[in-house]
Amino acid sequence: MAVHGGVTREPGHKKHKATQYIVGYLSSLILTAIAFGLALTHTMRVGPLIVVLTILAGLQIVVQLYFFMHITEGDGPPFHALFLILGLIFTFAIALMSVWIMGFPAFMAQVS
Amino acid sequence: MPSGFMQFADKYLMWKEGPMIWGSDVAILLVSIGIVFVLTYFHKWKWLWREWITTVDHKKIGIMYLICALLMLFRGGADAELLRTQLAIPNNHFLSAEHYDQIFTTHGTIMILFMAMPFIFALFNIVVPLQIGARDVAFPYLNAISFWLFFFAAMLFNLSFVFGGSPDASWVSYPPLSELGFDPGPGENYYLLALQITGIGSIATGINFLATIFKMRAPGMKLMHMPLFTWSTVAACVVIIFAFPALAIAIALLTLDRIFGTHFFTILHGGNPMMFVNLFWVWGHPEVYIVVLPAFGVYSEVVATFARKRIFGYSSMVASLMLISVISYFVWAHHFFTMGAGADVNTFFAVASMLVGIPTGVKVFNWLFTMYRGRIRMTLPMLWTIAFVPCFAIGGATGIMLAAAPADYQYHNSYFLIAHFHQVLIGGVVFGMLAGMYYWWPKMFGFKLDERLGRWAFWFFNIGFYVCFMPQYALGFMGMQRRMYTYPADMGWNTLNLISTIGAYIMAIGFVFIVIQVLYSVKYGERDLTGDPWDGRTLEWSLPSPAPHYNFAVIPTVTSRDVWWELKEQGRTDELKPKAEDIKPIHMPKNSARPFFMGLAFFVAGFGFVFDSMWLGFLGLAGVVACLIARALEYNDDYHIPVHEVVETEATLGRLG
Amino acid sequence: MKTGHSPRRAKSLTFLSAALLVLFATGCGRQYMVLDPAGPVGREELHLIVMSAILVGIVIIPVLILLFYIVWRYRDKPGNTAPYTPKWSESKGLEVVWWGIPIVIVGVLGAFTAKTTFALTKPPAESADVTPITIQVTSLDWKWLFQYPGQGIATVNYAEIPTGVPIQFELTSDAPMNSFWVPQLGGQEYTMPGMAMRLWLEADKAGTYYGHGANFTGAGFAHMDFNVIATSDSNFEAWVKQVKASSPALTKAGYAQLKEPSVIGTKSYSSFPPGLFNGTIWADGGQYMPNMMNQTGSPLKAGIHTNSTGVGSGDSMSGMSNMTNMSAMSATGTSSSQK
Amino acid sequence: MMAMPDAIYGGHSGVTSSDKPLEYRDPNQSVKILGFWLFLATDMLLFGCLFATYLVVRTHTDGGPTARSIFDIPGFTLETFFLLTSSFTGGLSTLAMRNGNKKALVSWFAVTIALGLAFIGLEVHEFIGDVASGATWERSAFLSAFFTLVGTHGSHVTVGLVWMFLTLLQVAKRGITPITARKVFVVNLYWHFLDVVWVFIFTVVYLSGRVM
Ligand code: HEA
Ligand code: HEA
Ligand SMILES: [Cu+2]
Repeated sequence: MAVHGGVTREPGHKKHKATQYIVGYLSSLILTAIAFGLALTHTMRVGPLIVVLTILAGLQIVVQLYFFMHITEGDGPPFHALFLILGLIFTFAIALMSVWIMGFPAFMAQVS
Repeated sequence: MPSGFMQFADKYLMWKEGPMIWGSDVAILLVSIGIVFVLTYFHKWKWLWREWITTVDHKKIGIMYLICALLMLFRGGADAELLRTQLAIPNNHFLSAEHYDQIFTTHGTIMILFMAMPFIFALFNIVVPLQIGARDVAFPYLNAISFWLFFFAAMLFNLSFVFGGSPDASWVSYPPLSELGFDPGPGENYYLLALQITGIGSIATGINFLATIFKMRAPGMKLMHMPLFTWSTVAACVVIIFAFPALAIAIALLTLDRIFGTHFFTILHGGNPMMFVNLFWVWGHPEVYIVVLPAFGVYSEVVATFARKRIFGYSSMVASLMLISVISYFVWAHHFFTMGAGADVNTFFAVASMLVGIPTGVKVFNWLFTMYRGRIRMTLPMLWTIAFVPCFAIGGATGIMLAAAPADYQYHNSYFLIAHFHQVLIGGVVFGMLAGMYYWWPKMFGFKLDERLGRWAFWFFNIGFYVCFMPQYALGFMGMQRRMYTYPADMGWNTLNLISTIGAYIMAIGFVFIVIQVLYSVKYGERDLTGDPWDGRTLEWSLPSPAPHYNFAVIPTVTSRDVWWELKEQGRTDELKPKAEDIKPIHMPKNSARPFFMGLAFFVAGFGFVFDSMWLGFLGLAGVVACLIARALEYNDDYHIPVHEVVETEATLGRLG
Repeated sequence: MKTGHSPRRAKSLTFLSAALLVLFATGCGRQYMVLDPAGPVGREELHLIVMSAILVGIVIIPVLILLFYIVWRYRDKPGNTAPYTPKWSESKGLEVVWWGIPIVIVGVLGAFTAKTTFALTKPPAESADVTPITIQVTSLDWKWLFQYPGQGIATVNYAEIPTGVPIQFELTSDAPMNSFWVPQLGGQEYTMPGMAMRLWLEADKAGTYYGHGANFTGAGFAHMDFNVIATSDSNFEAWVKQVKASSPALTKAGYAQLKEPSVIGTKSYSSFPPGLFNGTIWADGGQYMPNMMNQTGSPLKAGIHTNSTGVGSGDSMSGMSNMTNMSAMSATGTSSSQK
Repeated sequence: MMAMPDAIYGGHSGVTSSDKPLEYRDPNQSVKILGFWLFLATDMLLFGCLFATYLVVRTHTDGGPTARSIFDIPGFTLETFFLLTSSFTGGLSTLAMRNGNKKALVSWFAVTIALGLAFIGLEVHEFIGDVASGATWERSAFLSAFFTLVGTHGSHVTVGLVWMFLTLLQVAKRGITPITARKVFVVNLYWHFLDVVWVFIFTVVYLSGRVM
């Protein structure tokens, strides 16, 4: 691959700032702290707690994707974002539906 | 020496197992000697190495996939003939239970993973870059790796037959039957490792073609301009990249159980065998759509070409492909309705399964209405396409019947199911792949396959098919289970089984005709000098057959669907002929031997783990890592074809405009 | 170009399917077990099978006819005067039709499926006022063990049942997973190690019904057939008495031997070790079935109180003495509304 | 400089435009980035299946160690902190790359690698402790799933470290070119992705294990 001159210096291009990264880092720390705090201090009942923890983890995905992984940038249509979202849906589908199926939840319902 | 050797021969070479093993040993030996002899005699070693083994050209990789797929169709088909022979009469002792179990296991595994998968990959490789106006796939080097992973995995799997013993826990390989306690031999390890290796290759192919199609289309080719085969590749690849990880995990965990003593699926220490079943089908169901979607793509191309008409309802065709690939992800539990997972689960998955029928039906109607008010030429690809419709419609209909969960309590694991899936797998996938092979054969090799012999093959295969599989529906209603190596004489199953076996033999004759046809056509087949033997519609037919190494001397600009057809209609085909002054140096990837060695390293690793030989296993993995690192540090992997060379090539092809 | 093939092919296909239809229509004798149910469950399933066949037939048959018609009418033959419109490729109206009809069909079939699926989890409605009998089924390599907790007897590779009584089969496995299938009585269900599943079946005609394992378990699998013999109530009682009187007992050692992989014929036992069935489940990890523990301690909630005689030698609980939550298990009884 | 040769594909023949981030400017590299995103999507599914397995056998301890008994709070808190921070410093290396600052890029890579090593060190320490106390993956389905899930993440991190180191070497040797820029971007994508996976591991495995 021929290396084109000039690209390394980026003449006249606006300088990227660290702000975005700092905001991302702080938000991930805060989200983590909340999660740890809630889980380790027994302030909530287990059911709702799990839901809250999952939501916090979901927000962390957004933080990493947006602030660090630059999901919104790219070249051409955002196919990568499309596939990532589809993948996320499938991932959650597998995990949650496996629990649903394998928990034999209707095992009880069968009887009553 | 003799006693040590005898023990080895007994354990690994299975010399006590009888004439089938001896025969195979001899056959393998003879074929190997034959190949070595021919290559040496004609001084072809170098050619083999330079032109094929180290190639990264998608067209050649496609051809290698095709050859492997045909060989595997033969192997899987020979297995099928053995199965049917054993079942021809009740209380038969042609095969022992152990042999029968091994044979249906290898039959199913080979047909799905080592026949259908490489067959679709063959067509992806051969067709997609040409259809979208690209010079290669996005990652040619990775493409070669995918092929060699598949190739060595197939070798590993086939090796089991003569070295150590074949797997015998069925192609779904449910634990605890497939755990060490019930299945101690190396056969199951072969299955696990071969699938793991080929699975990695498949994921890479999926990624590769998605990137290719989304990023490398010719200028002007909008997504909604893409030929439907390319769309079907998108659909299949989407399913590949999301489904294969589940297979990887399912078999990796089972491998850990067998080789490293974990307890995921054992019945001891809290293992849960049903989780394997669950994960397996998270992959297994989408897998059947992975193999059928490209076939749908082939039909769409063939129908439009040979009905001489635009494909009907293009947008619905695209939408239905996408819907099928997404919905097919949410139906996996229909393979274990009888697990007792409760009525809500069963109902959800039953209805989801039926939903797949809707977009599939839309496709069927659109094909029909493409032919409606067309002019249908009965060429070989078209014959297979027309034969596909009734076969698949009936198979799909019985699929819908299976999807009605409580009805499935009666069909499950019976011959009704066997009939269903052969009807969709053969009528859908095999017919489609054959249609595709006939259709693009001239593009690959520059000559057509003989029409007359092809018709013989077609009729034998088709009639054989119905004779073989229709009785199996009835057998299902008569309560005959699958995977029985024999059955008693008083069940009333005798006649139908015999008919079915006869059908299988007729299919084998059909296959023999295909082989003859290929051999005959190499010599006498009609040469394709125009590059457009079928009066085609899409970009690949604008190229000479076979296409030059770089495909397009000048990348065309695409302004509509069915570009080539449009240009022909308007008499503007010359626009696609390159002009000498437009030709620039062409940037191409260099050949590389590393993909081959990487496959070899995987083979060594797999072989090591099969026999619990950790040092060999990790040695192989070290080889893989070495290849990866070498690649990471590689910069000089491409070159340019100089202008004069391109001009010369085009001139000899008579294409300079 | 030769074009004569497709109509000929069409004909041969029609003949073939006609021949098959005849085969089915005339063959619905004993041999077509699925089509010849001998109990309410099998009938309900057959009903759904027929229903689904008709529903899919509504679309599939027109598709086949349309195909043959189109291929014949629009084949490329000199002198074919059929219209040719190479650019006609869209029609909203038509597309609505073929998106629409399958949607309706799937809707109807889906509704029937849901209804039947839920219905089959309960004992057959016809005999709702009859006290059910429980039979505990264990699939072994390569044989079937039936235990009658209410009667205190056990059999291998055959089971007798009274007609007109709902039978609650409790299914597990002490070997690779199998599937318990008696086609004429109704559909199958998996027998899985470490779990107990329930399957309701009932025979309303006396007879001997073929049963077989339906999920592959290795070399002896093909020989895993058994008979379910349905007789009148009095014959059933007499049979139980006879087994009690004249058969040996199944001991722990005897069970261990039975468990060894082998293919054997039928056997009868006058009794079996207490708690054998549940012990099998717990031993293999049944403690993880969340719902089996909590309320009742029986693997199936209704397991021990659906039949009044349940606390005999087949006491479902005694095998669990090693379990930690014994206390939770004693809370049996009142929660069940089983008739 | 010779004229841009025809790219291997037709798409965006060799046009480099400078209003895009550096790593996307050369179409040859931007297609590789797309490929890598797709890989991440499959890798996500891979972890999804491991999570599913873990969730299903979470309570299958066979009387052996339970989640509550083996998880060590300070340990995984520290691991979490290291990995989150390394994701941040990894991000800063992307920033340095985009600004064409080779020195900063190399330094942030070094910091990131150090943090990653610390993470791995802690994890290995934790595992050794578990095994020493009898909590091996042969003990129960729960432990099999735990070690496999967390271990798969750990081996991903290890691969990431080696890869980042190789990238660092290349940047040091070749400077920031379209190719190395893409490599820097991609290895960081991988790194951030592993961070997300870890977030789910501490949520689903450690925190839930403490409370359930
Ligand atoms: C290419 C392969 C392929 C394809 C395409 C299909 C397609 C379908 N399959 Fe099949 N299937 C298999 C391969 C395939 N299958 C295999 C290999 C197995 C067994 C594996 C094993 O156990 O070893 C299996 C098993 C299997 C089962 C499990 C049964 C059991 O184990 O008990 C079920 C149950 O729901 C099922 C359903 C379906 C359905 C609903 C479709 C639908 O997608 C079909 C859709 C198509 C149509 C319906 C026809 C066209 C439509 C119309 C003309 C109009 C619309 C019609 C209506 C709405 C009725 N299949
Ligand atoms: C794409 C997939 C595919 C294809 C094409 C086929 C093709 C065939 N299959 Fe296969 N089959 C499966 C996939 C497939 N099958 C799967 C997944 C299973 C389940 C496995 C399991 O339970 O685990 C299965 C199981 C299966 C069974 C059930 C076994 C059992 O449960 O006991 C049977 C029995 O009839 C059968 C028969 C056939 C036949 C006759 C063909 C014919 O179409 C084959 C036609 C023949 C050829 C194409 C080649 C001809 C060969 C020669 C010319 C050589 C002649 C040599 C000799 C006679 C030695 N298959
Ligand atoms: Cu399926």
